[in-house]
Amino acid sequence: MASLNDYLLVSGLLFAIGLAGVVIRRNIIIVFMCLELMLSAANLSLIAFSRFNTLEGLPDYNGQMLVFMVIAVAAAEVAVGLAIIVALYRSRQTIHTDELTTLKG
Amino acid sequence: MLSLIVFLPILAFAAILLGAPARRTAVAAAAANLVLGLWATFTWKSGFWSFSVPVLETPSLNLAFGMIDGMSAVMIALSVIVTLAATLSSKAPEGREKLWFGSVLLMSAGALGAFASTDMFFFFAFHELALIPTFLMIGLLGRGDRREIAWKVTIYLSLGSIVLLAGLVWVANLAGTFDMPSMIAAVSGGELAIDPAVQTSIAALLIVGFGALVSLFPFHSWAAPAYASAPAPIAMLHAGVLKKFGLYGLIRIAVPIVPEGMQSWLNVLLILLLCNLLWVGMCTISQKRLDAMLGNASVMHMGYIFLAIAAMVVTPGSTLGFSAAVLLMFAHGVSVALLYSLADRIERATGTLDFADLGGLAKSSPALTFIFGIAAFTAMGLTVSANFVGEVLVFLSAFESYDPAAGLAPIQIACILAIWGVVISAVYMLRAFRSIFHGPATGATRAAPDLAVTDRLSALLLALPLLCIGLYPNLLLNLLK
Amino acid sequence: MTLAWILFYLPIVTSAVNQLVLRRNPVVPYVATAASALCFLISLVLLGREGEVGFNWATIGDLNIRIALKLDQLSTGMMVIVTGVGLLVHVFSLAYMREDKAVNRYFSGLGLFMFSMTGIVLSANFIMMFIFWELVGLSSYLLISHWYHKNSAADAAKKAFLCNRLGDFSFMIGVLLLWGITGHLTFEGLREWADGGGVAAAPAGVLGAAVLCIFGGAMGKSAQVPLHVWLPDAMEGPTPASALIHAATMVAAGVYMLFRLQLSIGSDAFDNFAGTTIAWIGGITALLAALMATQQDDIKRILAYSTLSQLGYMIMAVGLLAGEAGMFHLYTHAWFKALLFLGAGAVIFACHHQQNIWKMGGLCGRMPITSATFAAGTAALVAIPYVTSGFYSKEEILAAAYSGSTALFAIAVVVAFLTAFYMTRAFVVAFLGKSRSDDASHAREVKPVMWVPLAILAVLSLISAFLTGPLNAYRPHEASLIIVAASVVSLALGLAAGFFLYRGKNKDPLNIPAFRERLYFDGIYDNVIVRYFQDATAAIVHFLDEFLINGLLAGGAARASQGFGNLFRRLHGGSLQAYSFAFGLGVLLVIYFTVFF
Amino acid sequence: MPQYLFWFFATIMLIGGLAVVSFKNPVASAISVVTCFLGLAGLFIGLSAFFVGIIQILVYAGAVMVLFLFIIMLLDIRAEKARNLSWLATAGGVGLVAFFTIQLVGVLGEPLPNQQAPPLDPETMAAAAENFREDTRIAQSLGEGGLPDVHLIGHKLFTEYNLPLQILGVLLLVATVGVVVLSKRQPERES
Repeated sequence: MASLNDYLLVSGLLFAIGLAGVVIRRNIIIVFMCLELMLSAANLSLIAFSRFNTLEGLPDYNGQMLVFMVIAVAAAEVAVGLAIIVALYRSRQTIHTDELTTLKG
Repeated sequence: MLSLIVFLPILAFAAILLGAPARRTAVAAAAANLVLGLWATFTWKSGFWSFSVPVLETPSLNLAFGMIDGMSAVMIALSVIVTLAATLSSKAPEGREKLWFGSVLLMSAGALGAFASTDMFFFFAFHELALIPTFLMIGLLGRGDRREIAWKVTIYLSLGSIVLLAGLVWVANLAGTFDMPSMIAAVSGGELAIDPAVQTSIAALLIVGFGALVSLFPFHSWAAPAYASAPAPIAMLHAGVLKKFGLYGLIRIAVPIVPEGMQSWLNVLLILLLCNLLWVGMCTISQKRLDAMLGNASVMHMGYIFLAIAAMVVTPGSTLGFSAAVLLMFAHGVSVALLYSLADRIERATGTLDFADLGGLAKSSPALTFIFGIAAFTAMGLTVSANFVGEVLVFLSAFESYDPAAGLAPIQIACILAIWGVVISAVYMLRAFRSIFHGPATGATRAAPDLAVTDRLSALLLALPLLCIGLYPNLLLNLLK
Repeated sequence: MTLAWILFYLPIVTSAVNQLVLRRNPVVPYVATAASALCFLISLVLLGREGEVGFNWATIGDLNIRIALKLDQLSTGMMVIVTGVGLLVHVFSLAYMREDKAVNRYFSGLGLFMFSMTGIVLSANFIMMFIFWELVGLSSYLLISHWYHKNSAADAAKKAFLCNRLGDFSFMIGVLLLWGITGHLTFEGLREWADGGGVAAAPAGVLGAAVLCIFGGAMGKSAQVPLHVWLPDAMEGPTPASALIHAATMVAAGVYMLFRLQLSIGSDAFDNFAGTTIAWIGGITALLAALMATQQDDIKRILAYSTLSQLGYMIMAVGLLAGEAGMFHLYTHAWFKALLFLGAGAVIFACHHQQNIWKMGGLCGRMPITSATFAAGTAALVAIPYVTSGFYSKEEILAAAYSGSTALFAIAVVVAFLTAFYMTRAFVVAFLGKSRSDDASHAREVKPVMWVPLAILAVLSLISAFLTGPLNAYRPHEASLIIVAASVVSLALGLAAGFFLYRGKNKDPLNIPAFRERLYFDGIYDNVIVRYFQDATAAIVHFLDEFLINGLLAGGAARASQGFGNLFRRLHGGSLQAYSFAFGLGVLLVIYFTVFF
Repeated sequence: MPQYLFWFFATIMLIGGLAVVSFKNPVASAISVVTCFLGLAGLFIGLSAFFVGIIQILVYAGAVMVLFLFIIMLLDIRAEKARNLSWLATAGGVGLVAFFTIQLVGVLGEPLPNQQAPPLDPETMAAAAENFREDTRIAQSLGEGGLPDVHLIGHKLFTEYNLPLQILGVLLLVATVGVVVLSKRQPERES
């Protein structure tokens, strides 16, 4: 049986990979995917906690509720985010972050 | 009923926004306010004028107007006089009449509100209200580096206001009320005893806060460029009226409520005011333009009023310093407003304010020369002008505590040095008068037109109080009793 | 006492009406002259009256400053001088200023001056005196700058006002100190204080300092060294105004004020370092001015320096505790110096505004009346024994100096010699010999409206010493023989030297650049004090203000915040990766600090 | 779940994740994300979170990633020509990951409590049934020793988390509207 530590370790590694992707990659779509990875890594931790801390014999469904919410919000976020990317691409013809420097102060 | 005086300019402002003819509305409102304001000034003792509307239950906050003492009355008179003169004499650039006269009215309302408020919160808030049009007008319609100067003024005055706000909040917190008369009564009645150490801190905040608003050295470097750049009515209203807010606040709040704190800063205050008089005075001498010179001069003369405040601190029981300060505030406000309006007039007539380009204006514009002469000699404190009375009372108040056996106290030494300012102001004012009006005429001045009727009216409106009070100071001093 | 009020207000009311209502009306000069005549009559009526009348001017708590007219021997006597000379000058000006375009402004200025001078003379307290003290400065400024389009006149006016302001600075401090010591501002109060033994009880040093500071005011107004430089320059004004203001009355106000002070707090208060300093400054002024006068070519300037010198005499007398002698000399000097100035005015008028004595000459024959009156004035000034009023008053001063200090007595005798010398020089060069220019050769005797005042003054300058009783002037005891001898000898030497040295000369046989250049006072003031001590200091302070306060203090704070802003702006590179890196690093640091630290 | 299955799925997941970051071609990255999520779903199911696992596959691997692929296709994004990654960004990313990993190991270095998952055997299930009304499906299934995962989630969702659920619905609606607005072609601005 895998221990809680194992799950958390795997979840942490996935989060780290996502973080590295966000920092390293310049293609905004891939950056976006990496964000999804990070969210999922968090989801894994939540599910693991929910399983390893039972409540009256049953897994703690509050954790699973949270995961449910995260997935739903992530879906919405992806929809809006991708729409923004499309609009951005239309106006700038690029999705590379280093060419998108309008925010430069 | 004071609310009428305060809100009349705001109503006129609204009317202008809604499309009333700007200049006529402004002049009408200012003239009506002059009548009302002078009436209020001469009958301030009657309760008729007080007004109060509750705004908040806890902490108890009232929109309250009233005449706390003669100083409020005199300041209101100053405001209405200068406002009318500013609207009468100024000429808005094409297409900007709404902004121009609206700002003047708003500033007037702010100043009147601040001087009429008995409540500390609104006292502060009205002043801030008046600063907004100041910034706007300097930034939009100023001369020279207007953006930079507007920023400079904004930053200086806002920082001053913030420091001031901290001090005021502290005071209000200790007193448990925003109502200034009851605060003062509590202190003099002994119910409110503030710890001396706390008083020292509060006094420092108030001196720095109010001082920055009054361009006390070393917070003075905003004033001269601002007045040189600001459109004439703004310079008149700010230098003449709004700047007095800081002095008014020091006299109204700092001196009665934290006397021991002020006492502990006395020597610092004396040094700073001497810097105002002598240091800034020397700066004034080396100015090459009339507007820059007037800006520095008005900073310099603040020193005398601070000297009166110092005298109030030294001799708490006496009313001499108080009367001197109020009289000088009035006199300085009116004379500075007159000078700015005439300087503006000179610039409109000749196109320059550079001493090197001017000269011999007395030949083409005798009326202007006459009025400017009155203004200039008044500003340098020549006798039979209100400024002289103010200055001599200031000096007397500084010497009131003199004990020949004990020798000269710091305030007397400061006073003696301060009198040197009289010489300095004569130097620069005479130079200015000499180089503008005397000597052979130059190209710029040869065909300059003399004062028009409205110019004369506004100049008279300002010059008459100066002369009347100079000839018979009891006219104003009786109001202070 | 209504008369006193009329006397006080009449000139200013006339002046205001002239300037504001009548404006360019040609009747203005006559109105002004009529008013001054009325004032003179009132002064005569008021002679010998005593009393005080006034109203509260500024009242604050216990302090009550009054505008009060004080009538006593001193003030009524002085009023006769002021209004008398004033009236004659008004009459003289009617002709002298007839051609001037701004004649109305001139007469308004004279009215303002008469008002202010009346105020000084009748004032009952120091504040009121100070008010009018400055007002005469203003009217003097206005009259000197009458021809303002000339740069020299405009500069002279400015200089005069500034020198007076310097004096006023000191005067104000003196008044404050005196108020601090005695608690009184009124002359009456001061006298009561002094009678009550206040002088002995007061700390002597402070009292002396107060007296000296007040004397500083007199130094400005009466043009004592080192503030004397404005008076010669003030000759840029119209000559009648010079006669009234810068010779007879205003410049004497310093002496009047000192004597007023001496009467109030008593001579004892002067009997210390203050009195000595005053006497010495007076003596030095008398000597230096006389020396400078010997080498001037402008007739008005010669008279101006002689005025300085005579004022020095008066001040010296006051300093030597002989105020009566000073006042007596003031009284006689007013008449004969006004005469000399008006005479010079007549000469200048006749010579088409030629003021250089070397361009005159031979006027004796062409302008007999003027020459005769000028001679009378000269005689009074050089103090021809027993027949001129100047002799009697000068003897008193010499007597005071003789009993006071030998050195000052010697100076006074030398000054008497120099006076005789330079006045003889002026008279010989300008009036005797033959004409040295067209202007002079075309000169013709002036009209009666001008020479009648001259004649009246000429009579007065001869006999005024005998009119002291009716005119309420001060006149102390007679002088001793030794002094008469000294003054007669110096007079004879001076007359002889002046006459023989300058008779028939076409140019100055003496050339002493130091005296001609006024002992370099003006040069030093303009080039050193004004240029370096004032303008350069002002420029340096202005620079420091810009640099230190505006640049470093305020600007430094501004630049510091701007710098920080720029620093943080760098971080806003617009790079998403950088943001996310910073964000991730921040999160990790938070974890580090919460978990591991 | 047996240990080896855990490592199996974990490995799939981590390799998928690494592939997302390292592939040049966005399509390949998207496929890798799907792979990663499949592994993740396996882990979820292994943790008895059947419903969430299924959702993960349906929503994420199915809908979301298809959306990604759509966009990639729509924008016609090619693989990056050269891997012109800035070494600074790479170093930053790697450093960050290293730092994170060290912290992770530091935290997880000592075993947490509850190392073993509590058993979900029929006895515990039956005991848990007492908290539910007898006549409900949940009580019945529990009493039979099963774990009615979907029912339990539904119960929770529509009782305790009803309000958040509604808000979530509104959020999704807003997102839909927003997406429609955003992807509408902007009319050319006059100027």
